[in-house]
Order: sequence, then C-alpha cells, then structure tokens
Amino acid sequence: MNQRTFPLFVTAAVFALAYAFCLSRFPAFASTRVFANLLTDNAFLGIVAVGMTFVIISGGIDLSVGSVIAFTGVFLAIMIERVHVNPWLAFVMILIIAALFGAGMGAIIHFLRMPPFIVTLAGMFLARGMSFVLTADSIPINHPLYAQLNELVIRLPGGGRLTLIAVVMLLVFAGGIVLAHFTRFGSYVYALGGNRTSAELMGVPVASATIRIYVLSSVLAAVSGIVFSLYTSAGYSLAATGVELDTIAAVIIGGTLLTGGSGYVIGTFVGILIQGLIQTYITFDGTLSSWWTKIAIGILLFAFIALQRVVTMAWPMRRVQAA
Amino acid sequence: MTETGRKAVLKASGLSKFFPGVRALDKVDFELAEGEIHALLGENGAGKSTLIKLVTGVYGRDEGTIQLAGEEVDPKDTTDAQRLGIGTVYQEVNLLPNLSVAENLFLGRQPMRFGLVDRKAMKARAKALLAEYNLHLDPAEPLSRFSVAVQQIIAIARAVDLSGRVLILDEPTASLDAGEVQVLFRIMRRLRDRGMGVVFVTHFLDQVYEVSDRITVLRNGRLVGTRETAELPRLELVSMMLGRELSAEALHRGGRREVAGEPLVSFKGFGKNRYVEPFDLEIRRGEVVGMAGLLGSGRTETAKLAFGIEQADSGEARVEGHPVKLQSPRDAIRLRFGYCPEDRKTEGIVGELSVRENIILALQARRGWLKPLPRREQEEIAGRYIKLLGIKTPDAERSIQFLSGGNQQKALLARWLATDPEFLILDEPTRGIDVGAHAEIIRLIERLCDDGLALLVISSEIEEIVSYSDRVVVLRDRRHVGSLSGDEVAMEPIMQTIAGA
Amino acid sequence: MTGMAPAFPAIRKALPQIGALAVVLLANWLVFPGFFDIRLQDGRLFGSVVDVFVRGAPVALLALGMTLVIATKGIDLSVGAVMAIAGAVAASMTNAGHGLPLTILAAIGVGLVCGLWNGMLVALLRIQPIVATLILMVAGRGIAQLITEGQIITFVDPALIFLAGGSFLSIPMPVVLVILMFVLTLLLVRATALGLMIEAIGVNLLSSAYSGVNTKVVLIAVYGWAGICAAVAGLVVAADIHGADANNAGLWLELDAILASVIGGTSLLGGRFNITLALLGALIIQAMNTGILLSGFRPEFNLVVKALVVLAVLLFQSPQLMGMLRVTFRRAPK
Amino acid sequence: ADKLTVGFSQVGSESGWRAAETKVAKSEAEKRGVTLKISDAQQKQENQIKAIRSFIAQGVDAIFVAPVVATGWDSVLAEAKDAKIPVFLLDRDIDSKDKSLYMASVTSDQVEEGRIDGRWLVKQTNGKCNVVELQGTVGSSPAISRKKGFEEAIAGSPGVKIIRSQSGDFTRSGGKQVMESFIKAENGGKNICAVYSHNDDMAIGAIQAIKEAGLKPGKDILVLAIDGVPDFFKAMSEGEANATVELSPDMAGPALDALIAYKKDGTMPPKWIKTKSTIFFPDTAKAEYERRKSLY
Ligand SMILES: Nc1ncnc2c1ncn2[C@@H]1O[C@H](COP(=O)(O)OP(=O)(O)OP(=O)(O)O)[C@@H](O)[C@H]1O
Ligand SMILES: Nc1ncnc2c1ncn2[C@@H]1O[C@H](COP(=O)(O)OP(=O)(O)OP(=O)(O)O)[C@@H](O)[C@H]1O
Ligand SMILES: [Mg+2]
Ligand SMILES: [Mg+2]
Repeated sequence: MNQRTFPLFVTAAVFALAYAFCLSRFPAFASTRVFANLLTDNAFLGIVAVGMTFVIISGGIDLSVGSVIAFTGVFLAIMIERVHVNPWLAFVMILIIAALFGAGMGAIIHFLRMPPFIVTLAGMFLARGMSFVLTADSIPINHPLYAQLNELVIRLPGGGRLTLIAVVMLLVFAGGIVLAHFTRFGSYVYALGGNRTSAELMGVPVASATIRIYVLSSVLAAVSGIVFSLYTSAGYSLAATGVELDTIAAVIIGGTLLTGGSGYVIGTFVGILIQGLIQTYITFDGTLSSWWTKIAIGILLFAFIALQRVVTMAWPMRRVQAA
Repeated sequence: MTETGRKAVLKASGLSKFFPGVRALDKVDFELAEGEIHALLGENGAGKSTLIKLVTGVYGRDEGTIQLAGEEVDPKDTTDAQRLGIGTVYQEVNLLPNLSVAENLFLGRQPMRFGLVDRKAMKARAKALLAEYNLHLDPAEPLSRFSVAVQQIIAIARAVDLSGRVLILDEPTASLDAGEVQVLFRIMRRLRDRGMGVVFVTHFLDQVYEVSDRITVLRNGRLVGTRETAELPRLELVSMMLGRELSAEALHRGGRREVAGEPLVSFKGFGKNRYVEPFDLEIRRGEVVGMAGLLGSGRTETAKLAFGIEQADSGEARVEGHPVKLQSPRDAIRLRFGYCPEDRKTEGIVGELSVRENIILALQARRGWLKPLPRREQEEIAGRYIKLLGIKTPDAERSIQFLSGGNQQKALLARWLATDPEFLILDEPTRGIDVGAHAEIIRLIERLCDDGLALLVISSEIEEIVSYSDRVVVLRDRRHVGSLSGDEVAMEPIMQTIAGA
Repeated sequence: MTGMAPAFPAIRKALPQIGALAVVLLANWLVFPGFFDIRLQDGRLFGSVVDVFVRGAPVALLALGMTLVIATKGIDLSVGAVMAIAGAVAASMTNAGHGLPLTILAAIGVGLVCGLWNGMLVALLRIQPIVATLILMVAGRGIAQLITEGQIITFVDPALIFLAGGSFLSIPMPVVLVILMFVLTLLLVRATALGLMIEAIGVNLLSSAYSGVNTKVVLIAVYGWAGICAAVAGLVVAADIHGADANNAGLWLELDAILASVIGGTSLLGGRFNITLALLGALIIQAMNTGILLSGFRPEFNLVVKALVVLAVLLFQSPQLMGMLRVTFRRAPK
Repeated sequence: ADKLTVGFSQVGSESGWRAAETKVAKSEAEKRGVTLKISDAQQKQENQIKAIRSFIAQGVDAIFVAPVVATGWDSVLAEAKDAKIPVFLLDRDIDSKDKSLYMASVTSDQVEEGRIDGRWLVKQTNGKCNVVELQGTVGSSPAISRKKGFEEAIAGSPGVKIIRSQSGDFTRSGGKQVMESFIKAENGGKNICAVYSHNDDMAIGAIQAIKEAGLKPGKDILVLAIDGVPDFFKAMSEGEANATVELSPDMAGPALDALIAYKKDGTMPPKWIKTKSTIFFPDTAKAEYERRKSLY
C-alpha cells in the first residue's frame, strides 16, 4: 500500500465498518436487496459523480450537473411523449445537446479565464431555467421501451435486483477508471489539476483538455438524466435539485482533493456508497424527525470525514530515499 | 552560416518583449549553432528567461523573428516548440508534483498499447532514461516525494529526451551537487557531439568555462555581445555582465575566524524519528556555520527542525543557555530565528502579493495582527532593502511573481533581514543569484556576522561554503557525520567527509 | 477618460462593477420607468431603488464575511443555514421575553460559534472548506428547525422588527446595518494587519506559515467573522418577516454571496480581496432580481434571465472585453 | 394481532403545514397503536423512492407516501405491489395509468382549492377586480393546480384579471419581496384590488408589504390564500386578510383507518378518500386560530 492509495483504503475500510455497524443494528442489511438498492438508488448519482471526479481532479467544479439531469428528463419527456420521437433518437439528441452545453462552459472557462464555479453556476441557472421554459409540469413517460428497459433485471439470490441502471453505473465507473489511468486525456486531467501553468509549459493541450473535461461532465450528467428518467419514468423540471452538492460531497469523501490534481474514480464509488448508506440507515431507523434527519446526516458526514482525516494524519509519513 | 562557419540551428533576430513598466527584452539577436553549447549569461533580471520563453512560445513576442534551421518559425505554445524539436527546462522546475515520475517524463507522449497507455512500458522506459543520470528510483512514485534536486534532474531528462535539435536549460544546476553537475555535463557534451545545439543559463562561472563553447551576455534586456568562451577572460566576462568592474577579492572573504564565547543557539540530541538522526549543533554570535552534504543528506530537514517547522521528538534546543520551546515557526521567530527556504516558489514567496508585502510579512507576523506597520514604514523598509540588495523591480508594489528568479530570492532574504534576526538559516541562498549579487550577498553575510548574527548556511556549492564558513557541518544519510573547523574548512577535507572516507 | 479616472485608482479598479451595475439599473429603468422614483413613506425612504438596497442587504452582509473566507482560498456554504439558526434563536429569545440586546447578542453569539466550528474543521482538522462547511449547511438547517420545531415562529416585539422595518435618518435599517458591518469589517481587515495575513494565507499557506503568520488563528477568525455576518443577515431576514422561518431563511443565499464576492473581483483561488466591490456585487445581483420581479415576465423565465445576466456581467468584467473597450474609448476623442 | 408497522415517506418540512401533517400523522398512529416509521425526503423525489425501497426491504405492513410530485412512481410502487405491501397516497394523487399500484389516496383537490378562492373573489367583487398572483415554487404541483383552479373560476368573468403573477417560492420573505415589487409596478398598489396567494405564508409576507406601502391589507387590497395555518387566521381575525381555503393536515388518520379495516377483514377502501376543502372567513377566524394553535 503506498501513500497515495492509503486514504482510499481508509475510506473503503470506514465504509466496511459502517456497513457492519448497520448490520448489527438491522439484520436486513445482510440481504442482497439492501445492497442492490444501494446501487440502483444511487445509480444516477454515481454516474454524474464520475464526471465530477474528473472535473475536480482537473481543479475545476461543475455546479450545473443537477440542472442538466432535470433538463434531460424534461427534454426526453417532451420529445418522447409530445413530439413522439423514438426514445433512442431522443437519447442521442440530448447527449449531443449536453456535449455542446459542456463545451460552451469549458470554452468560457478556458478562453475568458473565468472561474469554473461561476460559469457552471450560470450553467446551473440556465439548464434549470430552460427546463422550466420547456414545461413546468411533470410529464410521465409511458413509452413501452421504458418499461422494457426497466424490466431488464438480474435477480440476485435473496430478493435483490440488480437493475439495468445499476449496471450502467458500474460500467460508467469502469470506463472512468480506464479513462483516468490509461489514456493521455486522463493524464492531462491530473496535470491540469496539479498546476495549470506547468501543464501548459509541459505541452499539455490545455484548451482542448479543459473543454473535453466539461463535455465529459455534461454528457455524463445527461446519461445520468436518462438513467433518472428511467428510474422515475418521467420528466420533471424540479428533479435532482441539490444533486451537485451531494455529488461533490461524494467525490470528496472518496478522497479527491478539491484543489485538484489528486483523486481516484474508485474512491468516488465508495463515497457514493457511503452517502447511500447514511440515507439507508436513517430510513431504517425511521424515528427521526425532519430536523433530526438533517442533523444526523451532518453528524454522520462529519464522523466519516473526521475519521478519515484522523486515520490519515496519524499514519506516519513514509519517505522515499532517492537514488 | 554563423561567423564560426557552423550552421545556425536557432536564430532569433530583434526580439523584444515589454511588460507593464518593464522592457524585459529589447531587440536582442541570438544565434545558436549546431553542435555547440552556448552559455546565456547576465545579471538577475537581465532577460535570459524571457528570451527563452519567447523562443519556446510561452510568451508572444512584441517584435522579432525566429528561425529554426534556416526556416522561419512561430511557436505559439510549448507544444508547438516541442514539436519543432526544442526541449526546455524552465527556471522554476515546472513539473507536476502530483504525477508520477514516469508520467512527468512522458506526459503527452506515453507509450500506447491497444489504444491505452502502456504503464508498464512507460515505467521501464522511465527507469532506463533515469539510469543515464545515475538516478535509480521507482518511477511510479509521485514526483513530490523527491527533493528539488532530483526533480531538476528529472526535468532535464525529460527535456533532453524531447529535444531533437535544440536543448535549452535555464539554470539547471542551481540545486545540483558537483557529482550531478558532472553527469549533466557529460550528457550535454554527448548531445553537442551529436550535432545538437544546447543553450545553458547559469550563474556559476566555473561551469561556464568548463562546458560552454560560446557565451552570449545580456544586460538590462539588451544584447551586450557574443564571444568564444576560450577568448573571453573571466574578469572581462564579469564586467560585460555587470557593466562595471568587479574586484577579484569581492568574491572571497577575508580570513576565517575562531569565534569564541557562549553559543547563541545550541541543539543537543535534537532529532526526529525517520527524519533526521539526533544531532548536536552549536552556533555562536558572529559565526557562520556551513552545512554540506549530498542531495537528500538531510540538510533541509535539519534546517526545518531547527526552525520548528517539523517538531523534534528528542533532545532540546537552547538559546543563550536557556531551554526553549521550538514547536512552530512562530516560536522560532519569537526567538529571533529566521529561515530562507530552499524551495522559494512553494515555501518562500507569496506570489500575488507585492514585493513590499513580501518583505514585511515576517516582521508584521511577529508584531501580531493588531499592530500593523504603518504604510509609510512599510514603504521605507521595502525601499531600503530593495536598494541594499539591489532587487530589480520597477517599484515595490509590483507582484513578486513577476520578478526574475534571482530577485525573488533577494526579496526573501530581505524578508528575514527586516525582522532583525539573531539566528538566520539560509537554505541555498545563492541559488539562481548572479555573480554580482552573489558577491554582495556573501559580503552581506559577513557584515551581518560582524554585527553579531549567527548564521547557518546550506549550500551545494562547496567552494562557496568554504569561502564564508567559519565551521562546516557535514551530513550523510540524514546523519550529522562531521564538523570541520579551522584549516579543515577547505575543499578536500569536506569532500572526504561527505564521501565518508 | 484620461481626465479623471486615473486620479482615483480605487474608482478605476471598480469601473467594471460600476459599469455592470449601471447597465443593470438602466435595464430596470427600461422595463419599469418608475424605477428611480423615491419618496418618503412613514419617515422611511420608499421606492424600487430603495428596495434594491434593502433586499440586497442579506446578501451584502453575507458577502462581507464570504469575501474574507474566499480570500483565504476557502468557501463557506453554511452561511444560509447559520442565518436560519440565528433567526430561530432570536425569535425564540424574544418570545421568551428577553430584551433586544440579549436577543441580538445570543443570535450573534450562535453565529460566531457556528463560524468557529467551521474554522476549526478547516484549520485544525484540515478538512477541505467546501465539505467542512457542507456539514453545517446540512445540519445547521436541522438545528434551526429543531429550535422552531418546523414551524415559523412569529414574534411581535417591535424592537426586533425595527432591525428590518425601522429606519435611521430615513435610511432603512437593513442598509444601516450593512454600512455598520461594512465599516467594522473594513476596520478589522484594513486598520490591522489581518487583511494582509488573509491574503498571504490565500495565496500561499505554506509560505505564510513559515513567515510566522498564525495561519490557524487567522483562518478560524475569518470563518468566525463569516458566522457573525451570517447571524446579522439572519436577524435582518427574521425581523423582515416578523418570524423565523427555519426552512427557508437564507436558502441558497450562500451561492448569491459567493457570486457577489466573485463579481467583486475576489478570486476563488484566494488572495487579493476587496469588500467594497463585493458589496457592489451584491447590489448588482439584487438589482437583477428586482428587475426580474418588476419586468412582469413569467416566473418560468426567472432563472434563464438570471443566467444570462450573470454571464453578461462576468463577460463585461473579462479583461479581454475591457481591453477592447479601452481601445474604443481611446479612439473616440479623435 | 401483531402491532402494525407503517412506513411513511414524507416530503420534508418545507412549510408549517407540512410539519403539522407529520405531527398529526404521528399522533394518529399512536392513537391506533400503529408503529410509524417516518422518512423525511428533504423535498427530493429520489429520496422518497429510496425510502420506499428500504421500507420494502424492511418488510413493513403498509407504506404511506406523500408524493412530492405526481409522476415517476410506477416502478417503485410496482415493487411494493410485488412484495404485497399496500400503499396509500397522502395529500396528493399520482399520475399513473395503473391504479392498482396503490390501495387508496387520501387527498384534497388542489385544483378545487383554487376554484373556491376564485369563485369567492368573483362574487365578492361583482366580477371586477385586478388580481396579482403569488405563485408557489415554479413547477411544484400545488402551484400548478392552484393556479389552474383559480384561472378556471375567474375564466367566466372578464372583469377579473390576473395582472401580475410571480413566484414567491411558498415563503414569507418571497411573498413579501414579490408583493413589494407588484405594488411599485402597479402605481403604488392603487391598481391592485386583490392578491391571490398559493399558500398562507406568502400571503402573510404580502400583508406586511402592503402595510409598509401605507395601504390597508384586507380593505385596500383583498388577501386570499390557501392552507389555513394559524398565523393566517390571526391575520384574518385582525381584519388584514379575507379568506383561506383549509387543507386539512390530517391525512394519515383516514388512511390508517382504511388500513386497519383492510387488515382486519379485507375491506377494500374507496380509491379516493377525499378530504374536505372548506373556505374560512374573518368571522370565525378567532375561534379557528385558537383551535389550531396546538395542532401546529
Ligand atoms: N510575467 C512578467 N510580468 C512582468 N514582468 C516580468 C514578467 N516576467 C519577467 N518580467 C520582468 O522582466 C525582466 C527580465 O526577467 P527574466 O526573468 O527574463 O530575468 P532573468 O535574466 O532570467 O533573471 P534571473 O537570473 O534572476 O532568472 C525582469 O525585470 C522581470 O521583472
Ligand atoms: N515532505 C516530504 N515527504 C516525503 N519525502 C520527502 C519530503 N521532503 C523531502 N523528502 C525526501 O527526503 C530527501 C531529502 O531531501 P532534501 O532536499 O530535504 O535534502 P537536503 O539534504 O536538503 O538536500 P538538498 O537540499 O541538496 O536537496 C529527499 O530524497 C526527498 O525525496
Ligand atoms: Mg531567469
Ligand atoms: Mg535541501
């Protein structure tokens, strides 16, 4: 285990411990159902989180993802239900729109030297606003394809159902890992986050890399939007509010530094599971009022992060002797 | 064709670059021939780095043309320059500390297999590449694990590997020790013999004479001239650079002194597990103690312990015989310690702030936030040190990040002098400082000591250490292995102690 | 152009913000011709422009603290929740019969404690600011609701209501409070060396620490101040609606506060800050919001308009565009 | 029989009314000896779906949902149906073709609420009135239904017009700020005859704005709203507001009764258990306020 992957192990260990704790309180946690739910219910979150991981590693941030999810849902619902476009075609259309949207944000960030926080904040307003403009109603999607896709389920022993969207999330994570560690693009992402000036001096194509990073994030947000529309079989302009913060929290709990340059896609996966676990635990408990729910989420979030920090800080710094 | 009859591989004519308030480069011609090592010299802020950045497309030039092997080129960014076969090591090590060594070496040109990066092959190639520099390390480790010096070598290795026709090295040797420098020179010569052009910026005149074929001197952004190294005497070179004569003895200190009396600071059994082995060290008022050792021998670590940046887990520190608490830089500063770090970019300068603010920062911190220095006083202090150390800046309000490397170093020295310290630790203080300033700093060191300052100076330049130290401590493998004084303070004994003979 | 501006460097630096504000105000005047009408109503200034100042007060107050936090390379997402807590505390204190001084003190004290908590997480545990404050952003609203038990606690104490509804020399109290806090903040950072230290920490934490800056204390203090500013904003908002609405008070205002700081030229990467410009930023945002309300557009368009205005304002500030403008200005006299 | 366990997926506590609904649900469950597990979704549908899934995983006896939005429930409710857990919808219906996904819905008719206010206004002003509308959160279903109902009711009277309509996000401060700008935009409020608010909280904010502009709420500008929270009754009793349509916070009670009956002998409840929407006026406001104070 080296120093770089150590926080990752801490995070994973913390998750395992927490799961064991839940199990001791609620035996139902042993069922495959609970674990499969954890994957299905957080599928859309996981998919955006992969994109967010890249953005954050590159030293940026993307606040627009929640709104893009909502916009995707509304767009699909209108296309499929009102314009009667074939769903597959609608998927392709929204992916292209999202790619353009991301490219626009990336271009503004790079060429006009504007902080990503603000540019994507404007993107967040814009995408959410556009979904209101399309329609303020929630529209159910009744296309048979949706039913078919939702029936694609791998039944696990013990009543668990590994749904299509959970599988999509796992695939996106696998793809994200390959992209991060086995492509030049991946190394550019880390390079940008390490130090933009140095990266530029070392010949990283900064403009195209920046734009591609935000395209990736927006496209994955759209994929997540598609998954979300499958999950709910509907499009709704108020869907996925605040998802950007949940996502950022998951990425950071997963050990990625907000300052950029370091982090792991797989860590984000654990981060997502940890967040899902907190929620599941609170639901199982079922005695908390609305306000205690919030306080409990805060306390658990703090407990995870503090534990992670304390363990990591206590770990003696290992030094490497050069030559 | 150049005057020497060799083909020019790189030719820049009439290059100019203006920054707000600064004429960094003014119609400079520069010519690099095939198969030569060309030293580019000049005082701090003369425009050397700017010239290099214009040629490699980091900055857009305001005037002038660039030709590569006779053809006009216009590199728009560093990628362009790399494509044209120009490999460059910029002055501040511009690598990415968060990436692995191998990734730093091959960023953007990683070996691919089935459309994916072949990490194994990359690692193997990195290992082979670094072996040429006698560097045997695990290329999968992040670069940040290694000392500045190692990083510098990696940057060189990368540039050399990249360069097809031209290799540009902006002060590559600033933090290398003698052995490393020799390795680098061997490689430079090999490339020259292969017909490549090498541009070499340094402030060490010995190195210039050892390795270069021709010399171009810049002063205040203007070209002073280009000469054959063999035909240019040292003193003339210096006066070309400074625009005035520099007396020979200015470079060397008078006599070594036996400084007597009670030690001002003393460390006993001071150390930290896995960091530096416990050591004893005493420094008196007016004494200069040099610290010598190879890369990674633990000199910087010793300094960080002595300044409270790292907390010792054994031993004790005393000031004037009284045990003191040394848990943080603030403790140290309260005891009137000062520390000029080696890595000025990440540990020294506060980039966006002005030269004035950088200079008064430590003094202000010691006074506390409730007692702000009046603006007038700040300006007075800044002005005084800018003049005293000859910091080249249009005015004290300029952001320090826009100063040339050597001038940043001087501003940092000013930061500590402004606190009127009693015990000052300088880690590679002359790194990147020109000959004139070098002499001035050494003279300053002497003057400070005459005023009763205790100094601990770390330097990779043994000659330099010899020139001003009263006593020398030698480190090896994070252990203090010897202390030399009197006549032992000379090249030979120090080298022997370092080698462990 | 060359006549006056260079003589006042401070004004010249603020030109982009002043320009953006002027443009937004002009747009407001175009959609609503009565925009600049002001009259005295019950001894208090009354009119749409006044609304911009009064309604902008909470974000302006938050921006004061937020700007300092951002200057240290941090961010504080919890300020909205802290507003809710402060409001809830104030409401329950008044309703329990305590006087105004104690009520205000309690609210501000709670804000300070919240801020110190954030500061401690950031400075001592070295948790990244965005997550460190996210904890309180989530839990804080819960704490506020715990105090109010999910209801809006209404109060009738005229003294507390005065904080929003009253006026001083005809100036509405929220504006007075902003001015007061602005002056306090300015004194705090510019009459002391704190401003310099904040900037130094934001640019290079390590260098600052090695120079002897007490980075931990400065960081904690800055978050503490942000907490105090948030508490004052919370008081204003509660006094305004005569009640503490734990669920909605300050909801999403942290984003507006961050936006205000950034429009005011403070970089999210830390370093140089300017609280005067941050206030201008808050005014720009509120002028935009007020304009949207006055315009009579369908509310479905609010966010789209907001997005476009924000982008336009930032574009206006981009050095590239300003460069182009300067060229045109220079040519104009010929 | 064993003690029944019911999982209740609540939207959140975004308003006083919602908090009251939760509170009433708890006490009604206690009265009947039912264990109620409440999961608070913090206004997010995804959280509600997660909650329903984990209720299924826990094997509860019944699930109550107060759906945050009408669409998107089919697949998760199908899972509940597979697991043979009866589902009751509270305070809002869902948009689904398959009515067998749930056993019954206990809801009010939100469109009707808007209509009641609208009809009253038309009658009160003899069909001549410039109305400003304070909408709820854009896209939320009460905002959409209440707008729709009101517009339907005034459609027949060309003299009653909505001259301005903005969103106040269901909050007091939102209502106040929007009303301020309405007053300024409409000639200092002189053009406005009535304000119709999608909930009481915004109306309370609007009342303050009207007062601060030097006008008399309830007289110069009529104030009508929906929900029936105590503070609004108080305002009515002070003559500052004119009407509100009550939305009963007791949604869980009827659902629990239906559930218990079903568990006892399989009695199927009616599909729609409708709660009554009553309009209240200042005359009874004082008494109503006293009655409700403890509920909230
Ligand atoms: N980005 C910049 N903005 C403003 N001024 C700059 C910038 N870069 C360099 N300068 C100024 O240009 C002049 C030349 O700097 P340059 O870095 O080329 O000097 P140098 O010869 O490399 O000095 P050194 O030996 O100290 O490295 C200096 O006065 C410096 O302050
Ligand atoms: N923060 C750190 N974490 C891990 N390893 C470190 C750290 N700092 C230094 N090292 C390692 O410790 C060794 C000592 O490096 P350092 O530069 O401090 O030594 P030095 O004796 O001062 O040498 P020089 O100043 O000549 O580079 C290096 O090999 C480096 O890899
Ligand atoms: Mg230089
Ligand atoms: Mg060192």
